[in-house]
Amino acid sequence: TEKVGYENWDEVVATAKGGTVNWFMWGGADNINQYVTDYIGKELQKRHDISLNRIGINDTAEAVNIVLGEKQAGIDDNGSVDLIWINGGNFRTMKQGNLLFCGYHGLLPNNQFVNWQDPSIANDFGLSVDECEVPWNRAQFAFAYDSARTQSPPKSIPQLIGWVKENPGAFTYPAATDFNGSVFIRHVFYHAAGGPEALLGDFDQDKFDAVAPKAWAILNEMKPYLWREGTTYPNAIASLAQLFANREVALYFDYDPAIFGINVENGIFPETTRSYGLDDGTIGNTNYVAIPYNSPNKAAAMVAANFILSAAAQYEKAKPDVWGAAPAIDVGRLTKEEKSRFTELPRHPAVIDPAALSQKSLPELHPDWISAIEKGWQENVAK
Amino acid sequence: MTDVSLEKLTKAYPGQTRPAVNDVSMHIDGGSLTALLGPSACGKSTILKMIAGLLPPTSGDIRFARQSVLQLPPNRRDAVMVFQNHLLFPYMTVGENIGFGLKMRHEPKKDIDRAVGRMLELVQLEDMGTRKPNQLSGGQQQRVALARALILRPKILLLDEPFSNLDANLRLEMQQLLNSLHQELGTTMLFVTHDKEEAVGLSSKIALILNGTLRQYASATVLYGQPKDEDVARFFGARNFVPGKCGPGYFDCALGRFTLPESVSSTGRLLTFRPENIVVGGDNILENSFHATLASKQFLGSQTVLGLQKGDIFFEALLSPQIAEPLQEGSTVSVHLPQRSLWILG
Amino acid sequence: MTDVSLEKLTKAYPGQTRPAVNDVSMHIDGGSLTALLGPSACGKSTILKMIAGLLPPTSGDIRFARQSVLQLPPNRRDAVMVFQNHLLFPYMTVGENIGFGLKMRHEPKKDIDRAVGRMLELVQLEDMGTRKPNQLSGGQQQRVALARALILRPKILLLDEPFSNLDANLRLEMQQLLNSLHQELGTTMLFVTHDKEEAVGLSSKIALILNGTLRQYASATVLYGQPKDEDVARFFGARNFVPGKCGPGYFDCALGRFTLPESVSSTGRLLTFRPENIVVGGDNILENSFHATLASKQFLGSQTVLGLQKGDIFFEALLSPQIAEPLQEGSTVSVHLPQRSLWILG
Amino acid sequence: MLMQTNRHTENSRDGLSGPVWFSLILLVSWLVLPLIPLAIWSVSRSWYFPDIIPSAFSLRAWNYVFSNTSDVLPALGVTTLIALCATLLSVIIGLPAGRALGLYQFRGKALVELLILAPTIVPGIAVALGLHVVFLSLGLAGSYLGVLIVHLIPTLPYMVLVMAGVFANYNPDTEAQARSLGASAIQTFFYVTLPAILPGLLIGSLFTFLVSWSQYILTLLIGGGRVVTLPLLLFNFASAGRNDITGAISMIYILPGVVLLLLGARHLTGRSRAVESLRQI
Amino acid sequence: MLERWKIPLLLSPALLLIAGLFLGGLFLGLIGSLGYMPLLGREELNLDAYRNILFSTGFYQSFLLTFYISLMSTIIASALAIGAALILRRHFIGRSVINFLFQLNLTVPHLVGAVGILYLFSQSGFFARLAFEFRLISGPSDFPAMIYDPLAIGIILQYVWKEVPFIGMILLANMQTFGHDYEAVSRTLGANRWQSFRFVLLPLLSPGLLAAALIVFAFTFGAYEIPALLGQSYPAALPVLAYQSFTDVDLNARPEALAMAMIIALLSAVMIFGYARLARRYMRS
Ligand SMILES: Nc1ncnc2c1ncn2[C@@H]1O[C@H](COP(=O)(O)OP(=O)(O)OP(=O)(O)O)[C@@H](O)[C@H]1O
Ligand SMILES: Nc1ncnc2c1ncn2[C@@H]1O[C@H](COP(=O)(O)OP(=O)(O)OP(=O)(O)O)[C@@H](O)[C@H]1O
Ligand SMILES: [Mg+2]
Ligand SMILES: [Mg+2]
Repeated sequence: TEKVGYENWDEVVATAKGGTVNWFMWGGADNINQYVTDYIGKELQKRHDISLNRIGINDTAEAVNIVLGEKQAGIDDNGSVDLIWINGGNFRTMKQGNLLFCGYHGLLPNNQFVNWQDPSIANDFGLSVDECEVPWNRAQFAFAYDSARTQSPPKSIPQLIGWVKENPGAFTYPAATDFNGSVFIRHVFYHAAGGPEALLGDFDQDKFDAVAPKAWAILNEMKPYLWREGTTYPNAIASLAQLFANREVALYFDYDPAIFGINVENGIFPETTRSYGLDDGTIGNTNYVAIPYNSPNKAAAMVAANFILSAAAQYEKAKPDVWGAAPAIDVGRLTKEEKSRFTELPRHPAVIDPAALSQKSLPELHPDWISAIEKGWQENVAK
Repeated sequence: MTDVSLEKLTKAYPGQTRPAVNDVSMHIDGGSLTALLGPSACGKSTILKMIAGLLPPTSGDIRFARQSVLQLPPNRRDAVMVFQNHLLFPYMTVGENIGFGLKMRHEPKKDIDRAVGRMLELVQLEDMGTRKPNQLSGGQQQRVALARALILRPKILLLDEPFSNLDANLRLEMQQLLNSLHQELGTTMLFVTHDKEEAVGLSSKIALILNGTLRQYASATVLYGQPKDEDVARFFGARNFVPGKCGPGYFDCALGRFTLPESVSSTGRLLTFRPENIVVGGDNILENSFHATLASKQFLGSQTVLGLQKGDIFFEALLSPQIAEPLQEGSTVSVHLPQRSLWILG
Repeated sequence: MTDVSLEKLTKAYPGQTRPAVNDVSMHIDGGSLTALLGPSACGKSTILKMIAGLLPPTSGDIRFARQSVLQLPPNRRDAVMVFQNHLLFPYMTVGENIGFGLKMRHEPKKDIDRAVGRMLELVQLEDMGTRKPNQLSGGQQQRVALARALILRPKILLLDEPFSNLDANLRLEMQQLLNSLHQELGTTMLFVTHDKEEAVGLSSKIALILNGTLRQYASATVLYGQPKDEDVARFFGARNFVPGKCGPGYFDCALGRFTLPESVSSTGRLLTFRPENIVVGGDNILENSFHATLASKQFLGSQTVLGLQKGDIFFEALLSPQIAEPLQEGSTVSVHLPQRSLWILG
Repeated sequence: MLMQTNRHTENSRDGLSGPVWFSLILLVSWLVLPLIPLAIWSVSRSWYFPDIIPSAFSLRAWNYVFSNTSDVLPALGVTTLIALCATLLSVIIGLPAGRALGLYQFRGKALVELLILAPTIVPGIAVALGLHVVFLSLGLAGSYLGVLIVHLIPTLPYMVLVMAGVFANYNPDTEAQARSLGASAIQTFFYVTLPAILPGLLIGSLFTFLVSWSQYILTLLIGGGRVVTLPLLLFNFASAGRNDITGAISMIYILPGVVLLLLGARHLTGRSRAVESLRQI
Repeated sequence: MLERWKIPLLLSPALLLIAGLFLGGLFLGLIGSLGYMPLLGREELNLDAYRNILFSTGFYQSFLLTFYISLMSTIIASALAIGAALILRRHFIGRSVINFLFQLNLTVPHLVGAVGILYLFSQSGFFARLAFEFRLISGPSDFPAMIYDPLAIGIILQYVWKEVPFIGMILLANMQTFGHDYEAVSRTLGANRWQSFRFVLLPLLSPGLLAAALIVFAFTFGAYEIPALLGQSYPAALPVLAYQSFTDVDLNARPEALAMAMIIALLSAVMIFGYARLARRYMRS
């Protein structure tokens, strides 16, 4: 803890007092914005005299690019970003470029609630977290359908393949350039590989070459039965949501099941939307907040990160009318009282029970694998 | 040879109370060269624009070869107009400007180039074909505008002050150019000018417009010698008006009694005689002669104006400078008004 | 009273081989009214623009009251120019156009309005103050441009063809306006014209420009009666040139031997005499008389041109129409060249 | 200078023919049509195939927009201010350049044109990062001033090119005439040049304003999140498929432009100068 | 007079700004594209990124698509704008209203317009719903694909939608400065309506039109949002391609992203150069 420059948590809190945290995060959901600004922001102000400044962005890469530019310009201690909602590739980019402030977990009192033994928390897309970020949410891929229109949605990848052929035009997935599209393709990839186990760890060209053709064959086989005969794929998950909402396709999926409930609440999805996981499991991940190396308000950012890990903040976030996101902390480590508050939380009917979902959880791949799969899809399927 | 006739042509610009052109009717013979003459703002340009089809008349009709053309767009009238302010296309070279009309007729490029070359020569701008209009002097621009119209050899040619920026020699040459074209093609030409000499020198018939109305439409000699009324006479440079009374064959006034030529009606009350027709300083005492005082003398180039006074009556005479030279200001001179120079206004 | 002098003024437009203005030196007296006369494209406008400071000379100097003004921007020269093509500001009313210069001087609005009102009256556009320039006739626009300059009562007034669109009567009135202003203020005025009569009528001294060079700078009578060379003579309307040989006090040529006035040098080889000074049809046989055939006759309004032929020599005479009338084309007439009308060119 | 002697008002006679009206209406509806669903969406809760009108209405989007969380109102002020300042600066910097390009022929003109056009040509992201570095080094990043200056880069080309177009048909002799009538260079500009180029200048300013007004990536990068403008808020929702909030913010977005247009429309289209047409031409 | 210094003086503020800031940024982009990444400890320059791009067929397909989109958008928008300007400068009842509506979308950002277009023209959009209502189609998939389609109809529709008022306004402003006189002259010289438009009005308009069209072309060639939102996934428009590599998780892909941007810049510069030349020659002769 010496290397981060603070002796103990009190010192951090004292330093943080009166500070500001510029938190860059995706800003496309009003409920999340409200949660962050109105709840976390107010609490931080109240408890620690910290003002939280939420900056909505379209794409996390934009924030990463700001830090990158600052590093190139030699702005090493006065950056504009204090906290980023991040995971996966963007985390990797920042780590690769030494853009992160690391090694402070020991300072955070609420770090005790995080189960760092869980590989899906200790690794962000297969990349070791290394005390460079703090978990915020857990998410697991799930499918959604309109129960009023579709009676029996496919419950596994093989079923899906058959279902797509029986229901031509009723399914599509976003292109690999989209985060969610890429996850879907990985599910097919796992299926082709007979499970994720063989693919874990660092990228291996031989293994890839063995599996990839099979995966491409499956996807290409589906292609003529996809929406628009597979001539094109939605560019973004938002487009898929629109297609689903407008009944152009029958299935929707998302890395964050909470979104199903949010979309229903926002009137985007029909009330009869229901969701489910796959029998052969779905990929889960954790998303985090990270502090850039050049944040001028690291102490305040740490206090914010610590607060995010608190039972109260995680509980508020888990409320279905607030966000409905699954907690990143290990609820089992909480007091009984707190624990029961979590378990008694009502669930939005459109959102699958996270506990049930997480029983069949698949790990994420290393970003190098993901890059290779995305490139391979572009070249073998998209064309 | 297309004749043009205007029938009760009237134009009131919106928001103006007095019409700019008021009830003008005239017939212009096919193949004639007619001048629209008048002072500034009398409505000349307005008439021309209506004939060209650029301005709809408020009322009245315009006929080419007895056909009303009011419904025809300008390009279907075969009446080409040269504007008072040139309006050369600024982005085209001089040559392109001149060839514009031919290009519109889809003539082959080679023919256009040849015609433009010839035209440039005729208006004495041989080397200027590739210049832009803004690199020309005022007179050169005017010649380009003229050439741009002449090259089309239209049935009807409308010229608005085509020579106002040209010196006398050049003007003469351009007028000859017009004349030869006119003779060759039988184009009906109508040209606007404020300069009576120009109108007289060029045209067979002159329409005098004053204040939007047609005041007299006749040949130059008639307009000079036998003006219809005082306004017309004044416009044509008459300065000498002596009130008096007519008797049979004579006119009595403060200058004395003058015998009138037979052709002159003896009913009016105003005697007029043109300054250039007065004989001053002759020795022989003839009929219609008297003495007057030479009040002033002004050299005008090819003529000299004498201001003469007899009693209350002041009048002017124009003499060749040579003859005027020996006459002394203040002296008494003999004045003779030749019988044929007298004219009586109503 | 600012005098203006041009010193070896030369202007070559970029890309042109021949300079538009070539080595012109002249001195214009303070308070004088001088004409720059010359045919189209001789460089008149160019000279004016250089004096106004709108065009930098290629070489040479311009001095106002002996001070070089080359470094002064146009608005600091107190030399106001009226452009040949009016250049009224299209989005301002006529009144605003005329008041523009005063407004630039931050005069109080009330004074401006009063001055504009007066100016409008003087140029006879009383009711047009609120119109836009494009609602005026050509001549009206020209008057607005004139008024816009006159209202400033500048030390130096530069006028480029200020009357080209005005009829004779109006021109006269405008000239009188100029003249009165001139007398009242002692403004040094330089005005460009292509019309020798206008130059003669208005100005005390005339600078004749031909092809960019100053050819003669003298009073009107000198230019008419004693031109420096054939070009100058021709520009001033001389048509009659008879080659021959000088002797002491006389000139021998195909028309006969003519006695010269004493003032004329007897060295040149070309006799000239002005058409308007020829006496035709007199009966008395005087010195310097001969007979010729009347080849043609053309009425020009206030004068008539006679074409006369003797042997190979053709010459023209200008007569008052009255005198010319009885003369028959084809007949033989007596011709007298008064001694004082003879001039010998080098 | 050309005198428009032929203009005249013949309003009553100068109607449009049937087919012309038809195509005009078609064009204009096509221009307005996409804005209508945005307006409806802002008050709808659920509007999906095959509903022609929304199946449920709600003011939720507006509530959000006017809430403190959304930051929309302060952002509106910031955006307007920056756009106005950027416009003013563009005029000051771009007008002279437009004049040079429109009025004169000179060597290297094509190169200059290309250089000025470059910011519109090069995809934003390519330079954005480099620009970010440049601005950081100049110490301009993260400030309103920095954002204002960086906005000039995409706005300037619009101003310069529009003004070059205007000046190409401009007669500088009128300026000479004004100078000769005693106007100083500055007076000449304000009394003669400015009125003559005003329609073009307004257009150029309008475009400049709009470019700044909808600038996203440069504002984000250079502003570093400290300068929050409307597009930053809007684009989040637009790309997230939140049509209701997008619609609501869009309505606010259109507002100042509408005001501006209402104020400027007279000048833009020349109604004030009574542009009249010749009936048959 | 300062004749000689006038032009540089007039140009210098704009050039200084653009050269100083923009070229600075561009230069950093350029060296980045050559693999200069001190961040990752790489300081030597190479052309690998360019080689990779220029050897992939996808790049050329994207280029063609982008070119096609820009060209079509520019041409259609210019043509419609000319037509609209010709009508709007005339006098007619209701002109001011039409005028206002004509300019209404100027203030709307492209992205927002795209949302509107998407709603109107997608297979489940307003027109599809109308068709469904009147039983012309039995479901969204029967409606012709105009969004995410290979012909990029949706993108072009959006660009045209946004740029017609833009060009139209420039033209109207231009027309105002020279009035009707030149056309009148040409009519008496025998030009019919079309000729007087083609040979007189158009050349007079051409500086403004060219400038406007240039901006539109450049903009559409370099813009990312619209093709990202309305375009098909493959081939993607060049800027989308560039953006994708930009947000690539791997920092090592940066040079490629920057190289792509440089190539786009170079290509559009070349095209614009050629276009301006051609157009200028064609329009004014
Ligand atoms: N901007 C220019 N560029 C090149 N040459 C020019 C330019 N302006 C005038 N010239 C040329 O310079 C010469 C003199 O022009 P200037 O305008 O001075 O003539 P001017 O005496 O005023 O003639 P005019 O009576 O016809 O107006 C002409 O040959 C003309 O073609
Ligand atoms: N567009 C217009 N709007 C209103 N009045 C006009 C318009 N054009 C001309 N007038 C007026 O109509 C009258 C006649 O103008 P016109 O141009 O026909 O005169 P003109 O005889 O050609 O005169 P000039 O010799 O001065 O050119 C003038 O009083 C003028 O002010
Ligand atoms: Mg006129
Ligand atoms: Mg001139």
